[in-house]
Amino acid sequence: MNNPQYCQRAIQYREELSDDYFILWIWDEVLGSIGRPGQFYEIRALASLKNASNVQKIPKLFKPISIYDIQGGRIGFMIKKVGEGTTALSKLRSGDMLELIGPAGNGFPIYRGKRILLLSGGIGYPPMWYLQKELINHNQVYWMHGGARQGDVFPCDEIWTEDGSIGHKGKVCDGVAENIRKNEIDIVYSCGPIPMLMAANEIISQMGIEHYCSLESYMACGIGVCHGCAVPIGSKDKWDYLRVCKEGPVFNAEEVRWELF
Amino acid sequence: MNNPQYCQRAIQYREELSDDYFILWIWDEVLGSIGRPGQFYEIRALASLKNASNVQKIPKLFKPISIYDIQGGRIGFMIKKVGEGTTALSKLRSGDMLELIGPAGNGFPIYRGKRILLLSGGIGYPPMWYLQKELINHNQVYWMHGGARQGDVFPCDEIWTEDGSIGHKGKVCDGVAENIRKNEIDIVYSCGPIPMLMAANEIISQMGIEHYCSLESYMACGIGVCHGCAVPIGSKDKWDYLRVCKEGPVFNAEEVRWELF
Amino acid sequence: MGAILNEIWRRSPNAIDLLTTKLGKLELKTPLSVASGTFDLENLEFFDESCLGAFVCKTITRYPKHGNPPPRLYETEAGLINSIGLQNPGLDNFIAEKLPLYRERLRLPLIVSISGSSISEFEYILSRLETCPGISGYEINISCPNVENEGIAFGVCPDVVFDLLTKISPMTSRELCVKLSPNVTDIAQIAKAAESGGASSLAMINSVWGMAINYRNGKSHIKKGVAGYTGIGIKPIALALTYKAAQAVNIPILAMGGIYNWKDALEFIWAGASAIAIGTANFVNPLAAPELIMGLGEYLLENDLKITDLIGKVSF
Amino acid sequence: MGAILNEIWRRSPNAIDLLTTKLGKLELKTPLSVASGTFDLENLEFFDESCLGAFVCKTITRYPKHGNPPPRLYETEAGLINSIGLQNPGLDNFIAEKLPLYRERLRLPLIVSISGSSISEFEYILSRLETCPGISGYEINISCPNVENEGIAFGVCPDVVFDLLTKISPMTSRELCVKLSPNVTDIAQIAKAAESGGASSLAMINSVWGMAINYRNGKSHIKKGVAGYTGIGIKPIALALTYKAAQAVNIPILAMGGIYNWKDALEFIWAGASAIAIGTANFVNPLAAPELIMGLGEYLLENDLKITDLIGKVSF
Ligand SMILES: Cc1cc2nc3c(=O)[nH]c(=O)nc-3n(C[C@H](O)[C@H](O)[C@H](O)COP(=O)(O)OP(=O)(O)OC[C@H]3O[C@@H](n4cnc5c(N)ncnc54)[C@H](O)[C@@H]3O)c2cc1C
Ligand SMILES: Cc1cc2nc3c(=O)[nH]c(=O)nc-3n(C[C@H](O)[C@H](O)[C@H](O)COP(=O)(O)OP(=O)(O)OC[C@H]3O[C@@H](n4cnc5c(N)ncnc54)[C@H](O)[C@@H]3O)c2cc1C
Ligand SMILES: Cc1cc2nc3c(=O)[nH]c(=O)nc-3n(C[C@H](O)[C@H](O)[C@H](O)COP(=O)(O)O)c2cc1C
Ligand SMILES: Cc1cc2nc3c(=O)[nH]c(=O)nc-3n(C[C@H](O)[C@H](O)[C@H](O)COP(=O)(O)O)c2cc1C
Ligand code: FES
Ligand code: FES
Repeated sequence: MNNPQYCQRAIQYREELSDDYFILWIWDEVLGSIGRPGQFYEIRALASLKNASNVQKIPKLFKPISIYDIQGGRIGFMIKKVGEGTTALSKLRSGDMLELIGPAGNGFPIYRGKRILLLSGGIGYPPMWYLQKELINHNQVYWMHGGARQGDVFPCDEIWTEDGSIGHKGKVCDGVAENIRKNEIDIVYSCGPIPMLMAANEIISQMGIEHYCSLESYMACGIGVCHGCAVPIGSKDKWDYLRVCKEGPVFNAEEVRWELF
Repeated sequence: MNNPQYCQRAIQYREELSDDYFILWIWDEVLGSIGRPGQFYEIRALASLKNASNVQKIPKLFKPISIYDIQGGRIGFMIKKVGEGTTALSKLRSGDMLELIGPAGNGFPIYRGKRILLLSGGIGYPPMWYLQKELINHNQVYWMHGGARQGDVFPCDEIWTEDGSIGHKGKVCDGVAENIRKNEIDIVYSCGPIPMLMAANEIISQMGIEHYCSLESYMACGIGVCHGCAVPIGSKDKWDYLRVCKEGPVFNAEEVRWELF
Repeated sequence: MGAILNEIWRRSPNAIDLLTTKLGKLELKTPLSVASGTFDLENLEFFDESCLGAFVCKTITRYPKHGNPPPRLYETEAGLINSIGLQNPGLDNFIAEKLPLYRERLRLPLIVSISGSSISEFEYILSRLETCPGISGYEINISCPNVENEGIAFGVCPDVVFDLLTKISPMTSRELCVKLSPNVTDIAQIAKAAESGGASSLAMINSVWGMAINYRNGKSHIKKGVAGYTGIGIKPIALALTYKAAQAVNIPILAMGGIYNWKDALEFIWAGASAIAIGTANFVNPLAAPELIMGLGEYLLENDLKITDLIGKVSF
Repeated sequence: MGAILNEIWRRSPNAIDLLTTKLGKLELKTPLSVASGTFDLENLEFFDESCLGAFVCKTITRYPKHGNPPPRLYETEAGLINSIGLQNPGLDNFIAEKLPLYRERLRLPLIVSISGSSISEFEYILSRLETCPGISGYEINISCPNVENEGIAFGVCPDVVFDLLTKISPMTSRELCVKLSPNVTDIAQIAKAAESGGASSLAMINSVWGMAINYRNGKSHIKKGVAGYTGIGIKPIALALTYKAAQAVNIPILAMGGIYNWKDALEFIWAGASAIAIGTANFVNPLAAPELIMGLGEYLLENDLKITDLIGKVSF
């Protein structure tokens, strides 16, 4: 179970990736030791609240960001600048303060002795990094990642880009069936935009492979209070709206009622 | 008549006064040549609009600021930081852009060969500076200024502070009757908060002295369109709400329906 | 033709009717108008009128109106609170002084906004204006809180709205646009009443009830207390009501309420507006109108669309 | 006693009842509560509950409710749009699972928010809850758009409100607070109906109708389209309606709508609120509640006032 806490921490180090991507590192014994792969934090640039009185009177929502890595007392968030909230985060430098609520949600189930495929699309990459580290010593792990173009892809075993600028040309789902067959995959873990997860599920479920996916959703509270992030989960006859921030973000793909999105 | 125009200009120079007061100077042939004492501009830090998309999505109103001085192709605005809008202005440095709408309103009527008292309170000081320069060569001019404490008063002939930290102790109106008598004043020009102008009018009208005052009012458009800045002007029986930004800000104190405020 | 439209047309020669839209009987060169009471000839010092499709003037009443005591304005975190109280010079002065100025200066369709304290007052005002040339249409402002009809504000009672419209619609062949109040339980009912009575378009929304108090001393920032709230903070509300009204009637809608830029404008067009107007945004961005039209033009060009392709095409 | 209040009392020993206020039958240690659906036990991980005067839970209905399809949320320039659709586990599960948790964890008066699809459903829910200990009061949510009574939404029809209250008020001696909708023509009428029916306090306002559309492709940001608008953008509206209701009735008001900090809270108290609640602000500032109480406490100490000195004392 998760009991998200609120705290403010200084950014220790900022790592630049391609254009719109960057990593914020925080050095903190507690944060750097709790949190499992697939869990996330709701984070915000403190400035957006503290300057509220003069720069911006209206503080905005926190944004859900996965744990990208935890190592040696550090925790990292890999972030893509897409809108207002992530743009505010993109302006932070070492020493600037971050507000955090978390760790939130439940992580991926962790197996041993399996042949595992990690499947990530776009900003689904960050949680896979941490997950991969946890799995790699006890499983056979393959990692496929896809993005729109070169700037959207990062180190992994098999890269796909929609414009073909690097790796295979096409959507990452195009190569899933073959990969599963070739590597005799037992379990797939996926993370990315809903349409991609839907397409992946289509293929993977037909092949009868176990599949856990981390779902995206717009969030307000991030702690299970508002029911704003709910998605339909259950069997065809008996499903419920479960909270991505509380019961998720990882769900068994079989239980996600894709037809209701 | 005034035909306010909209423009954007870089700040050439910023002059620091006491704590909360500063002057923004703009070097511009046109702006530095038009505008009479008592007229004002609606101004705003351009950043507040241009950053609207990321820092602050909601642009705010312009703020009415008097012409403090015009000299040698320069125009100056003396500003006190009191709230959100003036705080944004207080952050501007040389080279930063200012948005201006003006010159707006009608200036003070200009006389010659008179004995004149200028009476300013708090942020009523700036327009008096320019007015004094226009009057000084052709009239006998006395200038009384009052403020809460030392930081709120500036060069003039007679200083009053409420806390007595400099000059006479008390409200500037306390000395008006004596000054008018002593200097055989023909005309008073005043500018300051409404309660001060009211008090001044009480005294000055009883003495039967001509009195022009520049009124403050909350403004939205600054160009006579919204009727938001209206104040009651006319005779006791036949008055109307006139616009401070268009028919004002200077009114004959006799015509201001003080009892309706 | 104006510089702004020329610029858009220069880029795409067959984009001549890219921005053209209809508001009832009027064909507008652009979908952009201005909200009554927030715009006047003074604003045309700032930009060329060609970005506008129509000009709506401040509401006129039968007799001159003092308006409300000051302070009348207060800016909140997300909008403006105003309590102007329909200050205006009255019908006679309008016809004698303002109207000639408009006729001389404007090359746009002029829509005269009017308000009355009874159905017969509306009839009288309309009959007088019918004798004046240079007017393209009327905005019937039944949404001002100061206007009462036997204790019931006009704009909130469907029966009264229907009655009023059936009386005045036969009096004119000019555009007859009814301006609706957001402060009602069921906007669809009022919209339908206006339509059945003979309105040829709707304008919406007028100000939302709002208030602001000085937290330090408990003094209302506005002398009259409860006043009208406008600007970006009411955009979601205006959008919801525009959508509801558009679902309820077949006459076109001139939408307003928190429109600051072309993106806001598009939201309203998707929701069902045939035209949009800028109100409070005129105060916070003097160039809001030309910037909106440029942005809208670029969006349409880039996506190879006409404004009329989008009206009411919101999806879920 | 909690750390926050202790801090305030430490500064001024005779300030023990500085923040004390009454909401009908309840004496609250502080005037601060939380808005239904925006706060739960999880939030109490962030701060000590002693800053709260009461705890209002998410609205409960007779049967479990799925709620509305996603997406359910969208943040606008000045607030939040939500379309939760009263998702809740239903009365039985609430009594069996949630209520014991609340009883165990909370040392605050618990106000249970309930909604029904008919008067008899309200009666049934109330009769069941009356058998449960540990409940201090009810918030009767008649302002949720999903709740219909023969085609007329409960909260918008004074007669229905009066009927409902006359039926349920004799059933309980606990606090009976009626939660009003802002989406009505005349809030005073509804408030009066609730009061005459036997409500002992009012809670207001619930969400305002709102909508947001993706300008690029015309897709509604919310699956259901029209939804509920909350947060700072509705503050002026909530304040106006609170003032109007306070003028119309004698029962106390628990006010909410865009309260983010102690200054906002004071505005509502001047306008006539006996207590206030934080809703959307819980999402944008996890410490909004303790910060509000600290700020309020400091203001009262500095000005040598009690909260009850300010209620409804707005001047013009
Ligand atoms: C559990 C979870 C983990 C996530 N982990 C990461 C991560 O590690 N790194 C990272 O960069 N991003 C991550 N995201 C996505 C991130 O939360 C969104 O990109 C962010 O909220 C966008 O906010 P914004 O204000 O910058 O953009 P907005 O202006 O809100 O929106 C910009 C675009 O992003 C979309 N969007 C907005 N909010 C969300 C959201 N919550 N989920 C998905 N799409 C959204 C909008 O539809 C729009 O197209 C995660 C999301 C979830 C739910
Ligand atoms: C014609 C005219 C000329 C002026 N000339 C100058 C000048 O040369 N230099 C200068 O520093 N100030 C001048 N002022 C006052 C200046 O406009 C206000 O101080 C400013 O608008 C405050 O805005 P704000 O956003 O900083 O503060 P806000 O947050 O809006 O308010 C802070 C305080 O100032 C008061 N206030 C707000 N707006 C006004 C206003 N328009 N008039 C009076 N009080 C207001 C509020 O009641 C509040 O107490 C002038 C005002 C007018 C009407
Ligand atoms: C200062 C001011 C004056 C207004 N005067 C009128 C008026 O005379 N007649 C009218 O129908 N609406 C009037 N309105 C309402 C606007 O026309 C418009 O409906 C409202 O402001 C919503 O649009 P906005 O959010 O873009 O401002 C006025 C609004 C403001 C802010
Ligand atoms: C996500 C969310 C869920 C809500 N759920 C409920 C609810 O179940 N019952 C209810 O009476 N009000 C509900 N509300 C309305 C709030 O209780 C409150 O009336 C409203 O949000 C206005 O206050 P605010 O502006 O401070 O948020 C909800 C509001 C939000 C934002
Ligand atoms: S974001 Fe509030 S319940 Fe998930
Ligand atoms: S501020 Fe608009 S008329 Fe003066």
